[in-house]
Amino acid sequence: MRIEELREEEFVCGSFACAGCGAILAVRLALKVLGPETVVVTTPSCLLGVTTFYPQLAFKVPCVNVPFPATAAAVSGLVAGLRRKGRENVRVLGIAGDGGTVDIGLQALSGALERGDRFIFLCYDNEAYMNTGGQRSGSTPLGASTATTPVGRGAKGEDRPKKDMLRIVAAHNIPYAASASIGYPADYIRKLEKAVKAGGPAYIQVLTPCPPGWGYRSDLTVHLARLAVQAGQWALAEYEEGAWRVKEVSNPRPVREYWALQKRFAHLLQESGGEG
Amino acid sequence: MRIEELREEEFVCGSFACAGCGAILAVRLALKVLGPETVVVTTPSCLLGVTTFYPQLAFKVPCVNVPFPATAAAVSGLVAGLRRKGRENVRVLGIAGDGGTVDIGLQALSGALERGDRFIFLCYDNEAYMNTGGQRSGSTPLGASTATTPVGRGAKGEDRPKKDMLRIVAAHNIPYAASASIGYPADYIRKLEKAVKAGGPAYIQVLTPCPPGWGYRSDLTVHLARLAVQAGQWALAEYEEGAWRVKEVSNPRPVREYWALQKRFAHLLQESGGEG
Amino acid sequence: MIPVLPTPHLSSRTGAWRMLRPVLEAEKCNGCLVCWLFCPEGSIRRENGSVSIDLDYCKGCGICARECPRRALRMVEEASFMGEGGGKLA
Amino acid sequence: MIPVLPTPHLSSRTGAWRMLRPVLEAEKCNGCLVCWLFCPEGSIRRENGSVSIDLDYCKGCGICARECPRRALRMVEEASFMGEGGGKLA
Amino acid sequence: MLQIRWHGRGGQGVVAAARLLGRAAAVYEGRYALSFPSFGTERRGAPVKAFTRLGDRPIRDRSQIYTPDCVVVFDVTLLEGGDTWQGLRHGGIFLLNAPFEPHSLPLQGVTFYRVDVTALAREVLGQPLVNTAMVGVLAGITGWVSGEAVKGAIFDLFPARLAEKNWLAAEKAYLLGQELREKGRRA
Amino acid sequence: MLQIRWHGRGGQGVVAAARLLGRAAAVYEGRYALSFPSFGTERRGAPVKAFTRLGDRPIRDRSQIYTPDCVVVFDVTLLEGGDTWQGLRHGGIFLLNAPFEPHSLPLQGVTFYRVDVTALAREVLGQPLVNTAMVGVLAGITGWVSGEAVKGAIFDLFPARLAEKNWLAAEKAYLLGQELREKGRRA
Amino acid sequence: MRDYRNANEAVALAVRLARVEVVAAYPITPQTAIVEEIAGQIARGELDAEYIRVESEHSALAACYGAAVAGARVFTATSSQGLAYMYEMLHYASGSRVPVVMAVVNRGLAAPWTIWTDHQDSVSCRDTGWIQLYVETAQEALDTALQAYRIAEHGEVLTPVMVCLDGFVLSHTEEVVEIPRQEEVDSFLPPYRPAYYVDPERPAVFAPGMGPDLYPSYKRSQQLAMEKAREVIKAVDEEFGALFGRRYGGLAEPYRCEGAKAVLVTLGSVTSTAREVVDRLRQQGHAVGLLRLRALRPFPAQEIREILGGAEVVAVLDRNCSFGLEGAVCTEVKAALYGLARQPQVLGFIRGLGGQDISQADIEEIFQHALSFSPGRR
Amino acid sequence: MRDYRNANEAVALAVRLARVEVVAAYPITPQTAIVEEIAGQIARGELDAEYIRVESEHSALAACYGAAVAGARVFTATSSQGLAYMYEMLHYASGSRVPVVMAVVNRGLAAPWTIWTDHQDSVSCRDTGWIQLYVETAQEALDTALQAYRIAEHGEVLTPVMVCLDGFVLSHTEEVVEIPRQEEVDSFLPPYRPAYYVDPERPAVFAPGMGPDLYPSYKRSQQLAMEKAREVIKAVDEEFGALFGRRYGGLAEPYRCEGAKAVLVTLGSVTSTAREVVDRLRQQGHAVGLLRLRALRPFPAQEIREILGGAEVVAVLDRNCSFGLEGAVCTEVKAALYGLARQPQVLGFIRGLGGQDISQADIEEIFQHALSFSPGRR
Ligand SMILES: Cc1ncc(C[n+]2csc(CCOP(=O)(O)OP(=O)(O)O)c2C)c(N)n1
Ligand SMILES: Cc1ncc(C[n+]2csc(CCOP(=O)(O)OP(=O)(O)O)c2C)c(N)n1
Ligand code: SF4
Ligand code: SF4
Ligand code: SF4
Ligand code: SF4
Ligand code: SF4
Ligand code: SF4
Ligand SMILES: [Mg+2]
Ligand SMILES: [Mg+2]
Repeated sequence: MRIEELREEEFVCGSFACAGCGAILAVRLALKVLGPETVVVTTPSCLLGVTTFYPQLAFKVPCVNVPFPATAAAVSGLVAGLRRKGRENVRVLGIAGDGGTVDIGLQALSGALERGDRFIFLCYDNEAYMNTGGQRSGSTPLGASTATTPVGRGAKGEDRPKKDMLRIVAAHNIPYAASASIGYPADYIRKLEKAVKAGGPAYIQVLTPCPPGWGYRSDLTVHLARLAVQAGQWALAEYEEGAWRVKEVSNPRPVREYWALQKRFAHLLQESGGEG
Repeated sequence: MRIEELREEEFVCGSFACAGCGAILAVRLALKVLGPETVVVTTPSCLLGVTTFYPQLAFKVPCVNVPFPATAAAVSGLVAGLRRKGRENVRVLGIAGDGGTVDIGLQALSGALERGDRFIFLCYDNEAYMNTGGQRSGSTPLGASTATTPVGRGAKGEDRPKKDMLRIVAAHNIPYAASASIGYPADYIRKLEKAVKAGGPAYIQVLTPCPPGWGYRSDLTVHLARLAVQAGQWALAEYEEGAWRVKEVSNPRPVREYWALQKRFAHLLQESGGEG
Repeated sequence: MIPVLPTPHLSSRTGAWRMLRPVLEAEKCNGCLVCWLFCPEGSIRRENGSVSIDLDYCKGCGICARECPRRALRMVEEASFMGEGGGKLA
Repeated sequence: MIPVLPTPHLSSRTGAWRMLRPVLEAEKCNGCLVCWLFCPEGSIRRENGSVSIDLDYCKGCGICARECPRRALRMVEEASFMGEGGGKLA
Repeated sequence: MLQIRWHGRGGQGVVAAARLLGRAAAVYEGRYALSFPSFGTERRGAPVKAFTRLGDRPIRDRSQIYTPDCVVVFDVTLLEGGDTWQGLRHGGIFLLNAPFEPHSLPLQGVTFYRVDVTALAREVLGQPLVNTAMVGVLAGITGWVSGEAVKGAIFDLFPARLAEKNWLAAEKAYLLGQELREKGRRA
Repeated sequence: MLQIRWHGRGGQGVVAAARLLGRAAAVYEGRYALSFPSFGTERRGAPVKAFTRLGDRPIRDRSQIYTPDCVVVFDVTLLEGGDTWQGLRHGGIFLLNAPFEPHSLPLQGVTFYRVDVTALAREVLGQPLVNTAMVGVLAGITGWVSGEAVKGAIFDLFPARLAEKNWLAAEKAYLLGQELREKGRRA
Repeated sequence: MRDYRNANEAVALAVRLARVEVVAAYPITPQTAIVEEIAGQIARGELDAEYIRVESEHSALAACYGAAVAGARVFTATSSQGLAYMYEMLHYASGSRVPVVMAVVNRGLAAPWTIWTDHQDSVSCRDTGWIQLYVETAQEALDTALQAYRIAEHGEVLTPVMVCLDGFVLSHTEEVVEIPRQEEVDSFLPPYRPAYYVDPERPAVFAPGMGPDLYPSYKRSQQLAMEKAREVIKAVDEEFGALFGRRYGGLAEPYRCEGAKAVLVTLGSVTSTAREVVDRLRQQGHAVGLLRLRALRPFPAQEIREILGGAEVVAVLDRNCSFGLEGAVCTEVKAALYGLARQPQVLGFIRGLGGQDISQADIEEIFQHALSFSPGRR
Repeated sequence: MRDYRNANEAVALAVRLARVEVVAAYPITPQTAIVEEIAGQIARGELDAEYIRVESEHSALAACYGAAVAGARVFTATSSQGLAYMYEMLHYASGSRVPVVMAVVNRGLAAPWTIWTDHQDSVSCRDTGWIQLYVETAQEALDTALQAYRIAEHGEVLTPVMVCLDGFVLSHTEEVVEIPRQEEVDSFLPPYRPAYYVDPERPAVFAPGMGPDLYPSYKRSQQLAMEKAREVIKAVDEEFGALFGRRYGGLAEPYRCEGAKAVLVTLGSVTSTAREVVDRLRQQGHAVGLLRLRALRPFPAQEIREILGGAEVVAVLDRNCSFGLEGAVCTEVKAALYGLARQPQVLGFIRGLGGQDISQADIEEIFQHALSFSPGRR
């Protein structure tokens, strides 16, 4: 699907997301690919907060909100219910943030993947719990400073590497799993299309920078989403029919360039004197 | 460690396990390797039921029972508490059945693995919820008949492949993860020793046949644990420093030989007329 | 009362949050749609060969301006659009 | 009353569950300890060069007998150890 | 109301026996019954109990059975537990499956029956599965339910092929029981 | 008791301002205060409110503030929301940060002050971060807390280097406020 | 059809007769047999439903929720720890007004671990917004499960229902059960026709966020739905009675309370045993009676006042404890009787925790104790 | 030291002063700041503790449990959905008798979603066996968190404690707080010396399974521990008062109840506002008073009888609803007053759900309504 082929219609508009929110962009694009015959299942996170808090309801498709640990289980139920009601044509799109996917929502997701139903699970990864103000999640990258992994005497931000959720998901042997970035929209859209066509569960984890959470000016969102890939901090990977494919980065950048634009990494640069 | 070098002392004895229980044998051997300075953390499962129900308490080491979804989280707490109290020498051994590991305990385990603490998590895999009478779990192999995946008109037992928990765990990039079988005790013991020496979380998933659950005579337990490997139904794998190693099977057997000994697979043989 | 509410239902135009306003220099625009693609709010309308900006929900994030390959968009202080003595926002 | 109870605490000898009893033919045994290794109950005692069976907690599963490479163990009906008119189990 | 306690081992089918008797009375004789296990998880080989209450009116007492009118023991080795005779009421029946007479059971004021049901089951079923036959013997000895009722219940609870075999065993046992009737040893 | 309502946008530091004022009074003048945000999640850019109560005795009313004595608006664009003046009590103060005079605010019976704090903040801090300066202006205009108290609170809440800069801005604003005192427009 | 079944089987039969469309449940003793039996029904082709093999109870209820908002009739069952683990979803389901029916096979909660019955699990969930019905027999378990769908799905109720049955004492005890015919059940229970379901033609947010302006009115409407449920429970029981000849007293069922000086209040299976004792004591000339609460929520305060108002002593048998206060039912009975001109003495008895047996003798002792407080005796 | 803090910060300070050794918690609005502040304290080297960054609340409490049985002093904090998600662990911790202290920042429960305060979350957990203390100010939050360790760790109590504080109204509201000095706190609160902890020298099973013979006695001992807690809470509050000059009334604190015809019963922060109203009404000559329940568990039934026994009308303000009955506190107050010779009229008012503001006017209206029931007025 080329850009021009994307639907003109917006399926999410008027949300309370911060200016420059990468997450809402990711959801906007996903719904453009999936179209109006879609039901969103989502959970406490920025997304729920900014799209489905009355009096500002921003979706144009049905949206089912469920508790934080429950997204994928509700997805399973919805898929079964729709099937039972003869409405399999309605696509079920589970959406959760990284916290709702790799931490508290992991078990339900694992169960749903295992059951093999047809649905798409979209994890928008802003690498922390943003709705609660930016605490670390399992998906926070090593070294990032967050509200619960602050920098201080002997504390250097997050001290554990980012959980490799894509590999964990792929280990469930589902038909399709991929990582994407809103900095690479064509790639992202192509992956969404593949997810739609997968015969079973499909998982996409999309990098969605967050201006207040990462500490940068709102216009840099797409730039950072691209830079993350170029600086080797985010791989554009695909797992299909048991095989991996990772997009080669044509124009690699030094990681410091990526760090330098974000407050959450500021201490990493200070440490080594801001050089190099 | 050779057989003769194993401790004479028994650390679990007099349990209410069924005659020929593979799980209790796996635990017995594990404790022989780990020794008396060990605390077991366990959860509802056959193990809890048969070792820590008053008036029959069968452990000789401390045992902390915790709710079903909580094993690994309690392990984390115990590790932190012991460290804080200057008693890091006490080894923490989390034990759960397959259900308590790959289903309801998965999330807590993922969290604990991610945190990188030093502990050993032993999943004894009898491929179903045995304590409740043999319902399918995520670890039930494809085709097995269980109480919740019965055989009937159009129903052919478990219709989803076994969850590949070892790969899921390995995707957490922990120092050591392995699968073992009580049919290969030397291999199992060696892996336990490696787990003890790992600098962080170590995971072992050991196949433990279950006479009533699988439907076979109690003396076949070790035989089946061996045959599973020989028939390609259970791999003896190891994940260490990012690399996989799988034990070659020197004397492969046809899978039907394995199935033929177990009621849970009886319908698979009937289907094709009992031949081959 | 069942907590099921028809959507969309928008009580406030989030354009009011905007502190910088994207302004198009139409002559520079070649209608490549990059801004349209990247606008988180879907506030850019495709027009044949060019684009226009719907300010109702544009929050002024500046992504469109930053990503426009032809620098056809500029971000301008919102206050400057209020006449002396204040005035309508959009 | 805090629900923390000293362990081990065994109220019943599970040997009473046994319906088959492992009987060693000592002359066949070479002390390889395979039975000892595989006994789920830890009911086999190592003895220099051979083994003995502690019937208190042996449930008669038969694994030892099946796994003994020298067929030095036989499983015998437990009832046959009750004298006519019954008698002690072990 | 009659109260029966069944003793066996996990895997021997005591719970099924308790149910079988209840069903026979309830469904095939229009009477009332309750049957229940000893409320625990039963591991194979471990001693287990089950209970049946029989009555002509709906049975409302749902508490445990402490003073049964009858105790049925599936296996002579269970006597070692020392609790099989507990609470058996004066004038009650103690029915034991055993290949030989056990000595010195501390029974008093009850009627004792020993039958080698295992041998019977082995003969008919090819396996020492005694539970249906035990119900048969009990029915035969006591007449608390008819053979026909037992047959009906067996055919309800087992798939056809198994049911036939089991009824064969149970019927044989029933007839044996009828012969034994009144031949119990007073203890 | 005095009640102040602060209007700003997510990211502008209204909550911090409300707190700063409270702290100045409570810690540095031995008086009492409560400060609280508008109880929601604030997204960057979205209009947000915060509140301060000041008093000479412990403050017990924990309900919302409906009729403030003073409204402080961080940014002229917020006037568009149309709710900044809601409930402002007769005789109260309306303090607006704006580079120009807005026309036709429906204010009645209150005193109106406009200050271009953004320009001041830009000058001193190099950024349009107005919150500490807004507290300064308000203190200067009203005398509700002393400049010293504001200074103390700023040094408590900011790391040293930032505190100094912020106090510079706030002090300047404070002095400006003192000048303006009594020069508010009656509306 | 006259059959011989335990309550677990009876519930599974009700699920089949109710033509449930989606089942999601997780095994736990002593509930497991329900789930197994349903799986068996599906495998044997007796029930045309989706069975979702979830990995936990939280997910079980979440899956039911998802299926319900898609418009399907749903069922789940659990017990004890499982109920506790789905607790977040309990509030969610009631707040969302989805008509889930759940069998709760009552069992005590850990720690210490028990697998035996008491009511701590469900009684502790009395504030979750679920209707709770406690049954006395396997027959009532079956019949109440059927009634539960009528109640839960009623347009002005739309509130989930727990059918609570004692572990082992009911779940594992076979007794005579009359199985209704499918046609009869069909005429009693029409298919579920939800007013709201997921439909891209009419996009809606299910369970949106709400501010302090709106939220309270939704909670109020939950409370009003419970009020409505009082009527509906009674009417449905009546209608069921008219069709099938079996009635259970609606919200609360008195037994020989006429002129009773001492009345025992019970929940669940112990009621049966207590009836036996009441009959004997009555025969012996003691003026005793029994009030079984069938519904704990909505709480039958009105019925309690009417039935117990005339008693001298009320003994409440609680199979639960609200630690730091007393048995929960005792508190609520007192509150219900509060303000009556003539107030019976209310005595609380906590019995039968973790499977402790409650014998006729135990109940008789309670009655004796209660009677000793009766002024006539003093 | 005189400081200006909100209750979240006050709790975090208490955690530091209590020298907590292991913290495991998960973020949730409006609790998050507590956890963040603790993480900050550790990062800044102000607190020497292990912070376990768990992946959920169920795990948070499980990790605390693990650390506690290892012998460490532990802390966690949560709110609303988080409390609901750890619910299984709540029963487990109290049943296991581990002295966890948890701050519960009160917030309503979904569905519908709210982030604002009410007491549904903690009140619904009244049957979990936890001690529950509700605080009125940030100062009390700090002081009560300190007291909580003394209470929870008391050898005859050994029961976990929830310190409940209203979301936003307390958690996000700064006010004057006096911070005690470390030495003073150290003398008030000695290190935790558990009688039972994991020790290979003395192997034990923590939380074993138990049959019907033993289980009830352990539950009984939980109830006895709660009885003991009544005393201990009062004594600790007294001792704290003697040392620090601040007392909170132990289990229940009356305010101007002398001769009051109408008394309002409250929990939490609304008490402050109500004091204001009581003073004004008293000034206007109305005989009104206030009873704040500091402890919901153990429930101060005795105190309620003593303090409210003389009133004509009791108005109970519930920030929760037990759907199908009424506000939970209202029920329990009635039950506590049951059987008194002269019974005040008890009126229930459910207010302030999901963050609904409770103004002075609202409270005054309640009083007016209550007074209209007072016989003197009729
Ligand atoms: C059981 C439970 N615990 C905690 C929360 C609080 N909570 C709501 S959103 C959120 C963070 C969400 O993080 P993520 O999933 O990464 O989404 P993001 O906010 O970053 O978009 C948390 C912790 C909750 N709602 N429920
Ligand atoms: C929250 C919760 N749900 C369900 C149960 C019931 N339960 C206890 S043990 C068990 C099965 C355990 O299976 P597994 O972990 O494989 O161990 P096994 O019994 O096979 O040894 C279940 C479902 C429980 N205790 N807690
Ligand atoms: S905090 Fe980040 S993720 Fe959340 S709405 Fe704002 S920009 Fe988006
Ligand atoms: S059921 Fe299986 S796993 Fe459980 S005790 Fe028996 S043999 Fe062991
Ligand atoms: S400024 Fe941001 S919101 Fe506005 S049109 Fe540009 S990209 Fe869209
Ligand atoms: S990105 Fe620039 S050139 Fe392309 S359409 Fe937008 S404004 Fe025009
Ligand atoms: S396995 Fe056989 S040979 Fe080896 S020690 Fe045992 S009895 Fe002896
Ligand atoms: S029969 Fe089984 S339990 Fe007994 S000694 Fe042999 S292996 Fe051990
Ligand atoms: Mg996130
Ligand atoms: Mg298992």
